[in-house]
Amino acid sequence: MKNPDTLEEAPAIDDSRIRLVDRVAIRFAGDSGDGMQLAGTQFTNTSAIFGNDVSTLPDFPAEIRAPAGTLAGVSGFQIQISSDDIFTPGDRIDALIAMNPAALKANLADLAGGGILIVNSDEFTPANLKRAGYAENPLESDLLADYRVHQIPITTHTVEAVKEAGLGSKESARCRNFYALGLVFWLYDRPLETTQNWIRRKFGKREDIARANELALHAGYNFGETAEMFALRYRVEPAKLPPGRYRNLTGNQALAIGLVAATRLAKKTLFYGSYPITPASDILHVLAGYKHFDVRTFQAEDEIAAVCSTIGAAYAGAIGVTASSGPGIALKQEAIGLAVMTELPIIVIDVQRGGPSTGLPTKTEQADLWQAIVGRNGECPVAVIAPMSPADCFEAAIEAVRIATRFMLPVMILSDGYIANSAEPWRVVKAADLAPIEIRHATNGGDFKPYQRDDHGSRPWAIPGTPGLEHRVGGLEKAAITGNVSYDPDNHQRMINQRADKIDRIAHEVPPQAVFGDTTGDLLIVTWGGTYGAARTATQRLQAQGASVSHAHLRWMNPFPANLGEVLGSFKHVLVCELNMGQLQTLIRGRYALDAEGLHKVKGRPFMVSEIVDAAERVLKAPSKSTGTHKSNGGVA
Amino acid sequence: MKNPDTLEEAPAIDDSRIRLVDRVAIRFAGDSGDGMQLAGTQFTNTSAIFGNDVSTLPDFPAEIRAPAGTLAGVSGFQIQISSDDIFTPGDRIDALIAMNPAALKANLADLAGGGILIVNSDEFTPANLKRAGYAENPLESDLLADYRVHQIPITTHTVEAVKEAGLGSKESARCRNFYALGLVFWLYDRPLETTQNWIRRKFGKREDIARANELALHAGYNFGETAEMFALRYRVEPAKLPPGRYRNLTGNQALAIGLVAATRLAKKTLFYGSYPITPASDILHVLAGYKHFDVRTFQAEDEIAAVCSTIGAAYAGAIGVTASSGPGIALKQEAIGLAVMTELPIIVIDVQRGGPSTGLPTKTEQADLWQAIVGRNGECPVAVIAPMSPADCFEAAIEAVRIATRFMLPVMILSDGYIANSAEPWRVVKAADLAPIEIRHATNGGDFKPYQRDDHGSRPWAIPGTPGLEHRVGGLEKAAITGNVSYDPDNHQRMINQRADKIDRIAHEVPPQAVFGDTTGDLLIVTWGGTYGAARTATQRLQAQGASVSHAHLRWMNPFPANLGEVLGSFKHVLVCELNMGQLQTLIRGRYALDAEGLHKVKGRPFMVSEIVDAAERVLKAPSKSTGTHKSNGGVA
Amino acid sequence: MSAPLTLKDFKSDQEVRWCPGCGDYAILSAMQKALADLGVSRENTVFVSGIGCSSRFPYYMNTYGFHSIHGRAPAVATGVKCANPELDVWVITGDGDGLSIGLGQLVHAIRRNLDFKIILFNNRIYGLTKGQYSPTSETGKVTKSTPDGSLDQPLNPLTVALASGATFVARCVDADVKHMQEVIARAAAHRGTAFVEVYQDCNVYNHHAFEYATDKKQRPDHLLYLEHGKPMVFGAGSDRGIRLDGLRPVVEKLDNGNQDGLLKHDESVHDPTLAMFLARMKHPEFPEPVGVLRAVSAPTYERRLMAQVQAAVEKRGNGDLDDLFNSGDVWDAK
Amino acid sequence: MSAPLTLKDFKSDQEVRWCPGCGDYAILSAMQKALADLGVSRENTVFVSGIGCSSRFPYYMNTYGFHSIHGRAPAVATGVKCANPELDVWVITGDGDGLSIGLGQLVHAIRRNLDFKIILFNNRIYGLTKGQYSPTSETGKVTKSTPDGSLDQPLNPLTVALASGATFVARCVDADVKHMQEVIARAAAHRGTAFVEVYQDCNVYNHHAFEYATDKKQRPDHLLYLEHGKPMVFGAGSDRGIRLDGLRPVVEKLDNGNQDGLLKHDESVHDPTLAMFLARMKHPEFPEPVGVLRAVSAPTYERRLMAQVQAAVEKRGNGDLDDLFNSGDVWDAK
Ligand SMILES: Cc1ncc(C[n+]2csc(CCOP(=O)(O)OP(=O)(O)O)c2C)c(N)n1
Ligand SMILES: Cc1ncc(C[n+]2csc(CCOP(=O)(O)OP(=O)(O)O)c2C)c(N)n1
Ligand code: SF4
Ligand code: SF4
Ligand SMILES: [Mg+2]
Ligand SMILES: [Mg+2]
Repeated sequence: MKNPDTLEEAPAIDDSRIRLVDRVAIRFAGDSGDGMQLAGTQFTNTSAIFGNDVSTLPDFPAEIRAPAGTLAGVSGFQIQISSDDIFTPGDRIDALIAMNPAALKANLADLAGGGILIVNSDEFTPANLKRAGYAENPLESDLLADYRVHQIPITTHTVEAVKEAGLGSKESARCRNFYALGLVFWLYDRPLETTQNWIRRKFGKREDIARANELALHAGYNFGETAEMFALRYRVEPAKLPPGRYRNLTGNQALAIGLVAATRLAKKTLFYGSYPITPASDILHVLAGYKHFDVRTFQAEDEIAAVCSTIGAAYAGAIGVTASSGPGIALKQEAIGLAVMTELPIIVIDVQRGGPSTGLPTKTEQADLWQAIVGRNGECPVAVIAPMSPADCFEAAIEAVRIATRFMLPVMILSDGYIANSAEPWRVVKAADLAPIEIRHATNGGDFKPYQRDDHGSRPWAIPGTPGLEHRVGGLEKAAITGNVSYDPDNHQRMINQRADKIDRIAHEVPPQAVFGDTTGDLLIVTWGGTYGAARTATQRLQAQGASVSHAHLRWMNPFPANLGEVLGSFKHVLVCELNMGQLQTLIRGRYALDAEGLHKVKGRPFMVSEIVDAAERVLKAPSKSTGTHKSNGGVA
Repeated sequence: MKNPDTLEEAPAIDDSRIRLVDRVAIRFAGDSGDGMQLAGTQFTNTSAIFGNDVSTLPDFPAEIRAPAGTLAGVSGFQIQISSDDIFTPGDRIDALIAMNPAALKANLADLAGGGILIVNSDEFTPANLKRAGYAENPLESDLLADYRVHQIPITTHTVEAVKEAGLGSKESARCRNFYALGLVFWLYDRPLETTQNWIRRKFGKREDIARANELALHAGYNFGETAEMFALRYRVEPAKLPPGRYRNLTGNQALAIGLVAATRLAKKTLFYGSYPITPASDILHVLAGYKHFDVRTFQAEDEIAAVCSTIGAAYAGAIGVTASSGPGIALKQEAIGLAVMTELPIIVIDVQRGGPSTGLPTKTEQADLWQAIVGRNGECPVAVIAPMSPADCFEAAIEAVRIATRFMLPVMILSDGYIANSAEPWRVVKAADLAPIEIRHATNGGDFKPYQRDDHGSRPWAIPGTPGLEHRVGGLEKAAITGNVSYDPDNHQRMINQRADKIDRIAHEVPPQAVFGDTTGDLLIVTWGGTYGAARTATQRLQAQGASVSHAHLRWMNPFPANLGEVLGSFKHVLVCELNMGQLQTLIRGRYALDAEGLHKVKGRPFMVSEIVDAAERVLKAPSKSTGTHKSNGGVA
Repeated sequence: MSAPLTLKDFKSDQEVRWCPGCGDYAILSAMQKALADLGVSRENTVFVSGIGCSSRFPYYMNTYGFHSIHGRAPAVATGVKCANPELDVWVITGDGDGLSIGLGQLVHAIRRNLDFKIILFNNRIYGLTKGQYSPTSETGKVTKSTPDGSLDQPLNPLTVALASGATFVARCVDADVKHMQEVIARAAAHRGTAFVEVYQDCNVYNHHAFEYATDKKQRPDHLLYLEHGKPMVFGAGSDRGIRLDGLRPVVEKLDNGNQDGLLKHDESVHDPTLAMFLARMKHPEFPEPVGVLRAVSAPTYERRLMAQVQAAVEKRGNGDLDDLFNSGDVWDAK
Repeated sequence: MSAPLTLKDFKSDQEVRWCPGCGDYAILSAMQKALADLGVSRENTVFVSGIGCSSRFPYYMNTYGFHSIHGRAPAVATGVKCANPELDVWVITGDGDGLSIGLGQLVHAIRRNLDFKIILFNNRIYGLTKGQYSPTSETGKVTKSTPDGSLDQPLNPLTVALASGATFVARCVDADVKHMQEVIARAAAHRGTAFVEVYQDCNVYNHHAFEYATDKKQRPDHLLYLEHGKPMVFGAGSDRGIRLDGLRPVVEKLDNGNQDGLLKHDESVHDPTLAMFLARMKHPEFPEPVGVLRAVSAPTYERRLMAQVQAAVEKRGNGDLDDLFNSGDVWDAK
């Protein structure tokens, strides 16, 4: 085995074996302890830096460590890389790396026919096969006949390769994810440099581990090069991304950075009060590292305290932000009502996961839309924005802060587990290019009226410490203008109207609804949030087939853009695709009294492009607008 | 002054002065300390026992005791009595008893022109006038020119009348509500007996107080008889109620009694876990007195503990019930999701009040419909029933328990502050006439499957203590059949469908939607909950005018009755009247893609009949189905 | 500088809406007087409350005020203090608000030692919802919700505060306004969470619950006025004292006023044993201590938070957005 | 009667999904063994938990089980016991579940003295959410959410339980399975709320947090095994003991094993001062007590509730629906 030090540059390429392809989707799968998330992330970063567009889908179990070798313990990471714009991690995968029988069993169905299957044959022991629920060894059956199977004793190779680093046998075997990664790097003709740097940075203090991982990485790469096991290699050329500097961001990272940026743009302090919950906790973890931006993070004792502290911070003049997932947002609703009544600007992030109840904590879903828009007592409107992709979270955070402070109300950001954890390239912006967020606090001006509205319909933000503005707010209905407690019937109606009116005004502040494709036609596909990518790709595919299909993706969920009714009305059919049982669909029908159809899925997974294409084709074949097949609100069809 | 003991029988009536009328609406108004709720309740009971149909509207301040004499401290009680069926306390009042200037100021606007106004002139002192915000004394101005004003020094008369009872002067003056009541009894020709009995029961132990109140009552009555101040008296003949025994019930009382009945019908124990909140607390107070029915009441430390204890009780085999108002229901939502996931039968009562946030705690509103049906994380359906009147709460409670136990899911009962506190005659049923609620618990039968469904789609209710049925439930997604934790994508979809399916099946268990009036026509007025009465009366009035108007009142809000779409589709216009900004309207539009219009009001008060009549007439005049004038979900027009 | 503020300056323009005779009035004026005496500024003072009769308090103070939701005032106040540590923040809560629904918020705020003052109005009843038993109601309490008597053991507010690590714990009674003002002033001077229980009469739903402690005649026999460093003496003629017997307090009749061997109060000892055991002294067995049970110094949450921010800035420089945007693995597309 | 149940009979058919090496395994088998030894029936036993790694516990017990929501297990268990007082109910919670979000539920359940047993798995970290600091983490704890160290003072679970009026309070460590079984058996025998803290190792996010107490060599020096009525002695050769100095404990080196003057443990004394002060003994200054700190008897909530029901039936007769319907002012319409 060659000394990896001499291998710093990629070995000369035998170009004849490399086939150029537009895009390829790969999935690393193994036990939770196998380091698959790491391998996937490294492949992603390398490809992104190489210049591809990338889209990822991590998928891990809810247990910290489910029993080794079981189906419950399988952890997967899917990446699609492309020389074009892509919007999804891919419906089917072109290559699967299965580190044990359970990983094979859990993932094989997604591998395209004729796809590459790399298995770690060391792990196909009778005990592991049994744990995975295989009655016979699939490697010895014809179950895999459709695939290009490569059985490699990855563990054995790895242990052998890293010997000179002097680790124990258990630690040596742990390097096998880098071996697998090295092999896949070879197969897809990627440079090793990014990962090598990462290893150095990460394990700098443990030279032996760093060395072993490097050795494993190179051993995998070299195995590909020398074993003549693979007839072909593939290369995906860099995408023609708009020029600029890029970095990969997950949705949670992008939200954190966006919030810091927004706060700076507003010349404010960021207060972040939160209680840990999957998949929102990472926002807290990231923000806790930004104290030098005067970010003040507060891990509260529960979600109620988290949101209440946020309201207190907003009252005292900070940008107050709280985040949770579905069950935690449910707990925050009473207090969000208080922020609505006191008209204080707070940001509430809901990183949605599978529900109801504790549900599927690590899986994605879009079933909190109703909860966000109308799930509180009384007439209690908040503004709701749903970022459409991981990188879009940056922009959404800034917009949320801008709207919250301008209209003095809570803004909810509806992210989801898919957006939160998957990564995509984000074009680095220049701070100086971002529009400042102007905030005018009330100042002492004689007779202060805490509920006197400005030309946005907003009441003044008067913060404690300002002489002359002493006033009292609270959750009882407020008298218009003075803000005193009022039980007056007409005042109540007036205030309810004024709070609603602020939401309506936002519709004129946000961009009108855009349409991808013709603005009139047979079918408009409507989506929101993380379903953007699959729907956009499906629309492209349908348009390429000549179908009269367009796509409208909503970002502001409350209010809807002012022109949405018009947009929807210009198509014969409207198909709302969402990862729930018809929540946006019902709202659109309710709002525009229009027979929108729906494609619904609640399987803890994003849409596949093909699912949307199929549904669209079905709708297009229908003779006319089909009559509503709606069932009760519990189960809209 | 005569000895009241000799007055046990009503004095001979000078019939020539008595005018027969069909219905009359009266309001007692005074300071919170004036005992107006008591006077109102006595007038109601007497009239009900006399045989009238009655409908009441109590209205009291949120403070325990706001400062005496101020507008904030005014407490009112309105009663309409009728010789016909009536459904509302009346839009305008025929007589107002104002015990002080603030009561006059707060209530005068509702007095019909030419109406009777009785004021306690003793209280029209400069200080009280100032507290009420009167610049000049209205009794000396021409502000009251339109009314038949009777100034009576009620306090002076009372103190004088009760002298012989030997109370102190403060206590003597406290009897003035009985004086006023006696006077009104005379005016409307009611017997004193019921109130006299009540006084004896209530103050039995304080002979002096009992005596004083009796003296005051009779003094008021006699003043009417002798003073010649009133040109006419009025009599409302008994209504032709269906024969049977009657008693007056408020909605909260009826819920409590209905729950006890349901539990007995199911041969179960009632567990009631609740945390006090206006206007739901009385249910707890009433149930706490029913321990001899094996009712186990539990005042929890908060709403979350209340609902969770209820879930635990249901798990252990009791009928578990919890209640709150809007803010408390918001807090319960996370746990309601747990009951949905574990498929346990609990009853959640939401006695709605003005919102959002703390809002208007003592005022009525119907703005928690969305919260009830869709206000939780994930796809989390519960069944929702809304009683239409105080007495209907009895039936609704029984139905809720029946459906919850049959379908193994939470049922929410949406009451409101108006229904909860106002009273109407309830026709006493015989226990033997009520259909039993059959509950079959799982019993040991070999291989127990906790999520195997029966022909209602329900899982078995297997209660701890039963050998062989040991099983585990929880909030993580359950595997179909076995109930084990499952993260399987297809299983998740399947379970979501099955939970929704149960709701859909209920639609076939509940009565089809009935229509009052023709089943096809120009306009269908749609209502739910406490707006029933005003809409029914309005419809009667419109029909009498020859308009093609019918009325459909919904009781089951989720699911909608199976035939609702058909019913709605048979009218040119649909007008949804509700005390919110369009929640049912949006759900109906969303479900049936039909351009239902809306009449919305959020003033902490029920609809007036005239408001609905006016809205209906406007709609009928419109050329055709008007296009949706909907605004954002925050503020549906 | 403008003229010093008086009690009147701390009165808001809102009508006070408690029942006539409610103990809340006394607390309100003690607070207004104490703040005037302390010379604090209105604009720097914030009252945060939950829900309950007691929680209406902020409306009547001519300062900043936040009448929040049931039980959550300490959390709201936490946000206020983290956003602006310079403000003087008071939390007003009741026995239901603070010890029932809001117990978690109360305890966690205390253990963080945020620099705000918590006044808990203990009337041993839910006033605003018209008279249900509360977490401080005695077992067996007959109320609307417990016609046969309540079943739970009461919580002792001072014990709860001490178990949460409160750095300042005190008690006073609504009927002794002067003493209440002193206690308020002491709380105001404390750096960190100050917890003050006030015995408050709800004369509508739980009248005379504390008569033994408020009635002028009975008071001396039933209250132990604590003074730092002084022996624990009480009784009409200062004729009785508290002695330690192993781990238990004993009431001792003083021999001719001889105070030798009596327990001396030490509010500043770090170990909370003494304070805990004072907190547990209950009528009628013992006189009930009023005054400051514990006052120890410890760094506050918000100061330490700001120190972390400061340290981060010192170490990494004042955060620069462009640095933040460009951190991690970046690459250029042309 | 069928054959007595064994440890195996209490294992459910579900795969145990904790990390290899997690302290939860030891607690699980101690519980299974203890229940088998106690001879309880599976069908009468109910485990109720919240959310957290620890709260997965019920899935692994072949009894009735309820994995509820975060922090609310005591409330769910309250309903179970009120509906059916005959059941043996165990509440499983974690330091986050029970002391953070669920503190209110925990304290209020304890003060009611419901007859169930609470086992709090204290690993001083949030395990399931991957390692944030918890209410029992030491101040300055560096975790994912507190890269610069946490700021709050930790709560002491035993102090919290005692301040809530717990009638039974105990502690044990995951590494001493035999002692843990004994404690579990004692808890099971108690009538009323039993509160047991278990030091539990989260070997992924907070490994060795309790090494001083679990490591075989260090254990004798750092743990004080409490025995009712016995002097408090600890150390490898039982060479040290605890003496009282005023209100404070002192460690004393024993003179030739002479135990005179040492504090004697009394778990049954009603005044909680001793238990409170044992609870506050902290490593490294003191050995930490394990075993039963307090066990006193008091009527349970559900028994008293049932007694009220009984009394009502006796007084008013078994409720009759027709009587109920016809009560109040009724009248007849013809
Ligand atoms: C979420 C919620 N639950 C319940 C209530 C009803 N409620 C208002 S105040 C209160 C209790 C108040 O008791 P306490 O804190 O002792 O205050 P007091 O009125 O006695 O001063 C309750 C239960 C509410 N407003 N909000
Ligand atoms: C309402 C809600 N908030 C937050 C969470 C996320 N969550 C799950 S477990 C947990 C903490 C668990 O800590 P602990 O109780 O100490 O249990 P451990 O995992 O350490 O055994 C949190 C915050 C949740 N599931 N539900
Ligand atoms: S009800 Fe009690 S606590 Fe509330 S204002 Fe009246 S007297 Fe005070
Ligand atoms: S994360 Fe910690 S507590 Fe949770 S299972 Fe793993 S070792 Fe145990
Ligand atoms: Mg109180
Ligand atoms: Mg833990």
